[in-house]
Amino acid sequence: MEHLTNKDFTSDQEVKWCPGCGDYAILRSIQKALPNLERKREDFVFISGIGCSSRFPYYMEAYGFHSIHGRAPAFATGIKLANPNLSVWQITGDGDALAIGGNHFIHALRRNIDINILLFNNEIYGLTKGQFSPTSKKGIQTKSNPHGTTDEPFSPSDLAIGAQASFFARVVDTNPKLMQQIFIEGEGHRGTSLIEILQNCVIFNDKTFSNITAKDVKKDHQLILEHGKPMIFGSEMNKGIQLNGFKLEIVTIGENGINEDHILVHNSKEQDPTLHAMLARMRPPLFPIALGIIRNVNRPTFDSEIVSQLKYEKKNSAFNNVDDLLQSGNTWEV
Amino acid sequence: MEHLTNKDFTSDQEVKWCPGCGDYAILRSIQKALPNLERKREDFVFISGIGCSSRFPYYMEAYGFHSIHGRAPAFATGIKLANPNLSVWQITGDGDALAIGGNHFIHALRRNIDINILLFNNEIYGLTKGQFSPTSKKGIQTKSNPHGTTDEPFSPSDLAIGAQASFFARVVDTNPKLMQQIFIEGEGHRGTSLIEILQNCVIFNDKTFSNITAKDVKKDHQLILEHGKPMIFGSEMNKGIQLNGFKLEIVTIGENGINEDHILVHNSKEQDPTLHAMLARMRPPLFPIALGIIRNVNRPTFDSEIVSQLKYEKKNSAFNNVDDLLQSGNTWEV
Amino acid sequence: MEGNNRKVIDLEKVVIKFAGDSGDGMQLTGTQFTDTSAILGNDLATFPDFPAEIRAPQGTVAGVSGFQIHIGRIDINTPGDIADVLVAMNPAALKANKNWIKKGGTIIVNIDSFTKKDLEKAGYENSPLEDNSFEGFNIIQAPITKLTRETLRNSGIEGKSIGRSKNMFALGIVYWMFNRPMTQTETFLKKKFSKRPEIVEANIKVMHAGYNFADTIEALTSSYTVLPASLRKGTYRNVMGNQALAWGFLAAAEKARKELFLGSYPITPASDILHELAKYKNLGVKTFQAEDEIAGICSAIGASFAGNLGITTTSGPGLSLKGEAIGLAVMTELPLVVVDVQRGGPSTGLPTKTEQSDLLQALFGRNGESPVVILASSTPANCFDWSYMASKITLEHNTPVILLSDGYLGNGAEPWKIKSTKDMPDILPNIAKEGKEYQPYLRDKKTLARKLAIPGTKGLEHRLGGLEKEHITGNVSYDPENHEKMCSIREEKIKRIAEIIPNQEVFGGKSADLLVIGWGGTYGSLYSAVDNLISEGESIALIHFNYIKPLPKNTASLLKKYNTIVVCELNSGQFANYLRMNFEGKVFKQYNKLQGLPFTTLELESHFRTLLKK
Amino acid sequence: MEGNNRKVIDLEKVVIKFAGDSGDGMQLTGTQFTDTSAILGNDLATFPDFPAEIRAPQGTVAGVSGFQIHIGRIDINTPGDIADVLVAMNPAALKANKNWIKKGGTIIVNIDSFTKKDLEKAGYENSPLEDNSFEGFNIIQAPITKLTRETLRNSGIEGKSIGRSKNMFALGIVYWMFNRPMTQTETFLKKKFSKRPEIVEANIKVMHAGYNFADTIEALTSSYTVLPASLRKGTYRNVMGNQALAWGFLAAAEKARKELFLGSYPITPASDILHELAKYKNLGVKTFQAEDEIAGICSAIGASFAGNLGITTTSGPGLSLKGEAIGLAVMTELPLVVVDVQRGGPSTGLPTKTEQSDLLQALFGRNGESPVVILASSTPANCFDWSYMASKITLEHNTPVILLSDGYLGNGAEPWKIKSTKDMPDILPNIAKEGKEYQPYLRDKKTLARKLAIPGTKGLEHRLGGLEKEHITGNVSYDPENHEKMCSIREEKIKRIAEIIPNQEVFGGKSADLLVIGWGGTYGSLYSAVDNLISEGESIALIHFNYIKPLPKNTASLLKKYNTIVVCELNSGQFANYLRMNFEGKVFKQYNKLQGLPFTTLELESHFRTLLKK
Ligand SMILES: Cc1ncc(C[n+]2csc(CCOP(=O)(O)OP(=O)(O)O)c2C)c(N)n1
Ligand SMILES: Cc1ncc(C[n+]2csc(CCOP(=O)(O)OP(=O)(O)O)c2C)c(N)n1
Ligand code: SF4
Ligand code: SF4
Ligand SMILES: [Mg+2]
Ligand SMILES: [Mg+2]
Repeated sequence: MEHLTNKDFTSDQEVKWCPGCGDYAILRSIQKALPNLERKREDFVFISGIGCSSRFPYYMEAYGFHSIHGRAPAFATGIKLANPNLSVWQITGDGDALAIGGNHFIHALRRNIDINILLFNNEIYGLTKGQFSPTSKKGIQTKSNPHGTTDEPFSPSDLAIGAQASFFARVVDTNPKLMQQIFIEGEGHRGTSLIEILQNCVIFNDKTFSNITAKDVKKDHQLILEHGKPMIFGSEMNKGIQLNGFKLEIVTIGENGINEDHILVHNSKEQDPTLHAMLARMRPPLFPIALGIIRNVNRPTFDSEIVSQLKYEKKNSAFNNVDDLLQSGNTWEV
Repeated sequence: MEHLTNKDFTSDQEVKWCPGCGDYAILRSIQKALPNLERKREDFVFISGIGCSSRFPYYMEAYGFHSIHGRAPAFATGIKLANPNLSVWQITGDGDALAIGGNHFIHALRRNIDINILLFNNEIYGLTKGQFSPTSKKGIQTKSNPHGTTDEPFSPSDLAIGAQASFFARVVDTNPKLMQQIFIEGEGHRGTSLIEILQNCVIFNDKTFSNITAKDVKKDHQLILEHGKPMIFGSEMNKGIQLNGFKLEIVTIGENGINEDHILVHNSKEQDPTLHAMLARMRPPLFPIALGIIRNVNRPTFDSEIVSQLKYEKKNSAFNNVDDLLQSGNTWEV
Repeated sequence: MEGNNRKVIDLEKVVIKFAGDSGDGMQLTGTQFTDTSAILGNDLATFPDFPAEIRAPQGTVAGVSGFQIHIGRIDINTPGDIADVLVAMNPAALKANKNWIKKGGTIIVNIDSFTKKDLEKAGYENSPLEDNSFEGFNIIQAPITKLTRETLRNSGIEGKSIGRSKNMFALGIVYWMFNRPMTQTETFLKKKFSKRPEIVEANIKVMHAGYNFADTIEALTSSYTVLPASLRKGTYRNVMGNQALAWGFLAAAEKARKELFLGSYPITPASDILHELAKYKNLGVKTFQAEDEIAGICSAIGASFAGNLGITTTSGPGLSLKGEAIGLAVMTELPLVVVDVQRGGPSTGLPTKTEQSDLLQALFGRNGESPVVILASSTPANCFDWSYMASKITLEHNTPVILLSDGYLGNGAEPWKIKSTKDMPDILPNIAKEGKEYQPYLRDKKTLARKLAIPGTKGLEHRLGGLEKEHITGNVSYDPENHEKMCSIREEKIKRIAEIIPNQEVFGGKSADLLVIGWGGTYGSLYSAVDNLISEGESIALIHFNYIKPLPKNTASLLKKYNTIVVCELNSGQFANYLRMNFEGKVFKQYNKLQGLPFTTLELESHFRTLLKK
Repeated sequence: MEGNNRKVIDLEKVVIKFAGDSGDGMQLTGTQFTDTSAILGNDLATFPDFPAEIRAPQGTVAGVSGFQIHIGRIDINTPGDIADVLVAMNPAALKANKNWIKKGGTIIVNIDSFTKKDLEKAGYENSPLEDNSFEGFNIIQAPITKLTRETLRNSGIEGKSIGRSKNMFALGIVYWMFNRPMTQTETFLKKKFSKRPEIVEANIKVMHAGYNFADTIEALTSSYTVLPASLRKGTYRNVMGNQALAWGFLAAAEKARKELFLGSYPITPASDILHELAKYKNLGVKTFQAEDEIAGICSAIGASFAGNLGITTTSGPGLSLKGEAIGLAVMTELPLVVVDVQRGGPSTGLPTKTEQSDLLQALFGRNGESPVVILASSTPANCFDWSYMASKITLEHNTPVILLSDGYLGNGAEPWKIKSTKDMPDILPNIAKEGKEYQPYLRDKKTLARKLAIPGTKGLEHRLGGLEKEHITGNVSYDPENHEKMCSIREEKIKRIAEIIPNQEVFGGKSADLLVIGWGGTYGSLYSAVDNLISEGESIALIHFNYIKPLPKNTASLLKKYNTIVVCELNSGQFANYLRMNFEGKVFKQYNKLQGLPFTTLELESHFRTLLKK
C-alpha cells in the first residue's frame, strides 16, 4: 500500500474557521495522524452534525458527510453497519453531541459500535454565535442567559462512563503530539472511542481552558496518563497521585518518604470504571486535569456481533434466497 | 388542611393493565403514599410519555398529562418552572425514559429540576408488544431481534449518576412498603428524584427479575440500604458488605472475626458519587442488588435558582412594565 | 359426512367473523379457516381486529378480539362490510359486533358463557338472547364450554388447556357449515404442537366434536359451499400487508445486489415490518432497532451513503419526527425508502385504527422546498410490489421515496400468487465507478439523477451535507442563482420519474357520468362498490392511484373526460386538495370518513347512487 | 458648515449601503446613520447582511459585512433594491456589492486598502478602479486609513484602536453628503465608551475629520438633504423584527396577566428572539434554553398546561422537529405559540438567507388531521402586532398558533411608533374557575373553545393526553363516531376564528385588471411595486395576507372581483397552492423567487407590467 502524507488528507476547500480557532490544530493533527494508520484513504469516512466543529469533514480529503444537528452517531452507526470495513470518525461539538445529540451519543457508547468520536468541547455554541452549552461552566453569562446560567454542566467523562463507554481519552488543542498519538490509539481500539478535545473558541469563550493550557500553569495542571506508567506530573515532575482509601491525593516525590513506588500506576485496561471516573473528574486548582487515554477496555463491538450473527445465519439457515422464502411455509396450487 | 386517603387519589377510569402486571402494585403504593405528604390534591401533577406504564396518570385523581413518547421530562420542566409550587411526578418506562427519551432524561438530572421520576423498568417495550429495550439483558430474543440482542444494556443507575443525579433509589414492585417510603422521601428531596422500580411485565418479560424477587432468593439477593445503617442482608441477616481497597466484598458476620462494626455504613448524603455507583452496580449472584435510597445529596435546583433570578431582577431593575420597556433607550418624537 | 339430508346451498361469497375474548384464540381460528378456504381455491381477504390494550380485562367489550374473513368464488377485494356468520364466544363479543352482522344472519354463541357474571362484564343487564335484540337472526346456542369439557373428560388434559381448545369446537362447527375438510387444520396442529402429541390429539378431538355437533343439531338447517374462484393458475400463499411489504424489500435488495439495511423504532401498526425483516439475517438483512425514529432514519441514510439499500419504517407520529432527516436525504440525493403505515391521528390519536391522514405530511412535512417521490400501496398483497418499486426508484434515481401504507392494509391479508424474482423488473443502482473523474452533482441528462460514489471506492472521495450544493461540483454554495437552479432541479428530477412509470389505468367507462377517485388502502372497497354499480348498469368509473408524486403522466388528460368527480378518502380531503393544486380549474367533490375504519362497500354504493341521481 | 458654495439637492429618498470587512464596524456605522436620520424625521428601513461564517477570512468576499439603509421623506417600505451610495471599505466590499449599486451612483472607497494584497484577497487581478469596471459611477477615492492615522497621530491611541475608528471617518463623509448633524453619534459614543474618554475623543475627532474631508475635496460636487417624512405624530423608536416580535409577547403576557414562558433552542435566524426575551426576568419572563427543539416546545406546552403563556421559537429545521408536539397541543387544545423565522431550505439549506418556504410545513407538517391557526407578520415593526395577536388567539381560543416570520423581517429594522399597552386589545384567557363543575372538553357554543383548568385549582383535577378525546368529558375514546366528530370540531374551531378577525383589506382598485397577492415578509416590496404602478396609472391592486389560517371571511368575495391574479412568493408557490385548495375554480398565476433574497421592487414592477400588457 502506498504511504500517504498529511497532504493526501487535505481537501481543496478553503478552511473558514475564525483565525486563531482551536479547530485548526485539531485538523492538522488528524491529517498528520491518519497516514500512520496505514489504511487506504478511501476507507476513511468523516461524519459530523452541525456546528463550527462540524464543518471539519469539508476540509478532509476523505469520504465526508456534514449531516444534521446532533444525529451524527446515528449516521455513523448506519455507515459502520453497512460496511464494517470502513474507518468511521464522528466529529462533533459539545452542543451537537451533548445538547440535541445527547441521546444518540449515549446509545452509541452503550452499544460500543466501532467508531471514533472526536468531541470538540469549547463549552459554547460557536456557530450560532455564543449561547451557553451543556458543558458551559455554571454561572457564565451569554446572550441567551445574561443573568448567568443556572444549569449544572455535564461532565463528558462521567456521562460517557455512565453510558458504559469502553474508551475515553482527553486532550487539549494545544498539544498536537498528544492529539496525534491518541487519534491513532483511538482508531486502534475496537469499539466506540470517545476523545474529548478541550478546544478554544477565540470569539465566544476565549481562554475558558487557560487554567489548564496557559504556559505558566500547564505543567502543574496537566497529568498526562499513560497505561502502565505512574501518575507523575508537575513542572519538576515530582508530583504524583496516590490513593488514600477512597480518595485521590497529591503527593510530592521526595517528601515525607514518598518515592515513585508509592505513586498510582495507570491501568487503562481495568474493566471496573470506578477509578477511571475518579481520575477523569480531577480538576485544577486542587488536582491536575487528567489527559491521555483514561479508559481503554475490551468488550464486544456492536458491529462485530451483528456480523457474526449474519455469518451464522447465512450458513445455518434453510434457505438463502428470496425465491425460497416466498415459496416456504403454507402454499397451495391453483 | 383536610387529610386525604388513597381513595382520594383514585380516578374514575377503569384500570386497563394486564391482570398480574406489576404496574398495579405501583399505582396502589403511590395512592397510599401521597396522603402522607400532607399536600393539597390539586397541587399534584402526573406527567407521562407513552407506554403501558405511561397510562398511569389516567388512574390518578390529580392533574395528569399523558404526553408523547419520551418527552415527559421536558413537559415536567415546563410545568415546574411555570408553577414551582406544584408537586410534579413523571411516570415513565425503560423505553420511554431511556430509548427515545434518553436525552431529556439526562438533561433533567443534570439540571436538577425539582421533580420525581418514577422509572418503571420492565426491561421491555410492553405497549408495542414486546420488543427489547435499552435495559433488556444482552442476548434476549424478542420479535425485533429473534437472533438475540447485541445491545449492551444501560444501567439506569450508572447513567443517572453519570448525568449528575442528586437522588437515586431503587425498589421492586413486590415491596409496597418500601415503595411508599421511597416515594415519600423522593418527594422530600429537592431536585430530581429518580426512582427505578423493577417491574414485572407478565406478558412479554415475565420473571426477568425472579432472581431478585422470588420468595426463595429475595432475602439473600436484596440489600435494602438505609442511610446511616450498616449494609446487612441475607435470610439470616448475617451477611454484610465490606470495602476491600477498591472492591466491594461480601462477608459473614460471626465468621473470620467479622462483626457488625466491620460492615460498611450507608451514607446516601456523600457528595462523591463513587461508592453510590459501585453499590448500585451490584447484582446477583455475586452480590445482592441494592434497593432503597442509594444517593440523596443536596445541590441547588434549577427551578429555585431561576426563581431567585426572577426575584432579584424584579427588585433591581430600572423598569417593571412593558410600557417602560417600549419607551426605554433611543426614541424620538415626531 | 354421510347420512345427512340437509341441503347444501351454493354461495357466491360469504363473510364470517370469529369473535371472543383476547385469550380465546380467535386469531388462530380465523387463520385456520382462511388457510383451508385458500387451499380449496376461494378468493379471500381477511382482517384481524385487536383490542387497544395488551390484555384488556377479560370478558369486557374492550377485550374482544376478532378475525373477519371474506371468501368467494368471485373476486374478493375487501374483508367484507358486515358478517353473514358471527361466532361469538361470549356476550362481550356479541355486543362488540352487534352492528356488524347482516340482518337475518347466523350467530353462533357459546351459550355457556352467557352467565350473569359474563353478561355484566359485557355491560348487559339481561341476556340479549332473551329479549328481542336479535329477532330475525338465526341464533345457534351451542354449549361449547360444556361439550369441550365433555370431550376431553378422560384425556388427562388439564383444565386450562381444555379451556383453550374451545375455539376448535367453534371451528369444527363452522367447517361443517361450509362443508370444509378438517385435514389442513389437523396437519397444522400436528406441526405446531409436535412436541406435545396429547395437545394435538385433544384439539383434533374437540374440532371433530364441534363438527359432529353441527351435523347433529336441528338448528342448522342447511350447510353451504363456496366453490373455488377462477384465480389465475399458480402457486399461492396468504400474505399480510406488512409481511408482503417486508418481502418486497428483500426481493428488491437481492435484485439490486444490495444489502438491505432497516433502521427503525417500533410503533403500531408498523412494527411488524421490523419484526418480519429481523428474521432474515440469512438473507443478509441488517435490522437496527434504534433508540428513536430519528436515529432510525439517520442510520438508514448513513447505510445508503455507505452503499446499502437503506430504509426506515414508521407510523404517523414517527414520520413527524423524521421530517428533518428526510430533508437531508433530499439535499444529499441519497437512496432512502421511508414507509409510513398510517394510523388514526392527530397526535397519538387512534393508534390501532386505520386512516389516510398522513398524505399532506408526506408531501410537505419538511422545511423548505423538499420534494420526494410518494407511492401508496393499495392491497395487502400489492404491498410487495410497492416496496419493490419504491426500492427500484430510490436506487435508480438516487432520491428518497415515501411509501404510504395503512393499518388496514398492514394487518389485512389475502392470497397472493407467488412471484418469482426472475420475473421482477431489474434494478440498476446508479453508482459511480472507480477510475473515472467524479463530480458528485453531475447528472444524468434524462433522469437528472446524480451518481453515488460509495465509501471504499478509490479516488471518489467527496463530501456531502445539508447546506445548499453547487450544481455539478456539490461544493457548499450560497449563490442565489445556484439555489434557485438546484431547487428547480430537485423538483424536476421527481417530475421526470413520470416518464418511466406506466400510465394511470381506469376501471369502468372512459367518460362515465361519475368518476370515483381513490388512492392507497381504500382500493378494495372502492373497487367493489364501483364494480357493483357498473354491473347494475350505472355509468361510473374508478381511478385509483398508487403513484402519488409524481402523478402518472396521463392523469390530466384522463380527468378532462369526466364532469363529476368525487375523491374518496379516509381523511378530510387531502388527496382532493393535492389534485386541486395540480389541476387548477377542475372541480373535485369529496367523500370522506374519519372513524378509524375502512369504507364499507354499502356506504360507498349508496353515496355514489345519490351522486348519480343528481 | 458655512463657506461652502456647493449646491444642496433635495431628495425624496435614498439608499445607502455601508460595506466592509467583518471587523470594520459597518453594523455600528449603519446604525448610527439610521438613528440620526430617524431623529431627523425620515421614514426608513434597514437591513444588515452578515457573512455566513463567524469570522470569514479577513479581506475576502465571504467576509464582507454590510448594512443597507433606505431613508425618505416619503413612505419607505423596504431597505431598497440597490444602493444610490455605497461605502466600500476594501476591494472585497466593492466586489460583493458591484451588482447592487445604481448605475451612475456614488461609491466611496477607502483607497488605502486597494493594495495588491487586498485586491488579491478579493479575487481581483487588477484594481477595478483602474479598468473601466465602474465607468459612469461617481467614485470618491478617500485615503481613509491614512487620514485616520494622521488624525490620531499624537493622541496616544494605539494602532489597533486607530484601525477600528476608520469607520467613523466614513460615517463623517456620509454625514456631510446628506447634511446631517453629528450630535446624535457624539452622544452615543460618549455613552458607549463612558469609561474610556480617550476613545470617545478619538472617534469624534475622526468623524469630524471625515466630515471636513468631504467638505474640502472637489470630488463631492453636491450634498443632499432628505427632508422629514410626514409620519404620524408620536414617539418613535427603531425596532428590528425579532426584537419587535419578542416585545409583542411581553405586551400580550402583561395584558393577559400571564407569565411568559419561552422554551427554545438556538437556531439562526430565530435565536435573537430568545436573546431578547432572556433579558427580561424583571418582567417575570422565564426563558428556558432547552437541550433541543423538541424539549423546547414540550416545555412550553407544559408551561401552558400549568397556566403560563407558553411559546417556542425556531426556524425551518426546528419546526420539522416540533411537528409531533404541535399535534399534541392540537389534541389537548392548549395555548401555544410556535414562531418560525423562516430561512432558506431544504435541509440546512441557506441558513443565513431568507425564504417563505415553510408555509405548507406549518399547515401540514404533522400526522393526522391537525389544524392550527397560522399567522404571518409582514414588516419588522408589525412583528410586534402579530406576536401579540398570536398570543391573544391562543389564550382566548385554547388552540395552538404558528406565527411565520422570516430572516429578512427578523433582521430588518424600521421606525416604530411606540404603542401604549392600554391601547392594545384586551386578552381574556379562557380558564375554568374553581367551584364549578368542570368538563375538560365542554365548549363555548360560539367559539368552540374548551376551557383550561390550571393545576393548583381545587376540584378541577383532570387528565389530558394525545389519545383521541371523548367529546365533553375528555376521556380517552376509540369510538368511531366520536373521532369523526372531534376531527370536525377541531377544524371548525379554527374556522370560527374567521368570525372575530377583521376583513381582509385591499390596496388599490376593488376590481383592477391585475390583482397581486402576497403574504408575510414580502409586503414591503409588493406594496412599493404596486404603489408605483398605481401612481403610473396602472389598474392593479394588492391583497397581502397576515391571517393565513383561517383566511379572512371576505377572501372569497374579494377574489371573485378579479380575473387575473398573481401570487408572489419567495418559494415555489405554496400560498398559491393553498389558495387553490380553498378557492376551487379560481385561477392563480405565480411569481416565485428562490434565491435566499427578497423581491426587488424593480423586478416586481417589470413582471407586473408584462402581466398587465397581456
Ligand atoms: C435542528 C437544528 N437546531 C439548531 C440548529 C442551530 N445550531 C447549529 S450548530 C448549533 C450548536 C453548535 O454548538 P457546538 O456543537 O458546541 O459546536 P461549535 O459551533 O461550538 O463547534 C446550533 C444550536 C441547527 N442547525 N439545527
Ligand atoms: C414517537 C413514537 N414512537 C414510537 C411509539 C410507539 N411506542 C409506544 S410505547 C413504546 C415503548 C414502551 O416501552 P416502555 O417505555 O418501556 O413502556 P412499557 O410499555 O414497557 O411500560 C413505543 C416504542 C410512539 N407511541 N410514539
Ligand atoms: S466561533 Fe469559535 S469555535 Fe467557531 S470558528 Fe470561531 S473561534 Fe472557532
Ligand atoms: S404488557 Fe406487560 S407492562 Fe404492559 S400492562 Fe401487560 S403486563 Fe403490564
Ligand atoms: Mg461548542
Ligand atoms: Mg418497559
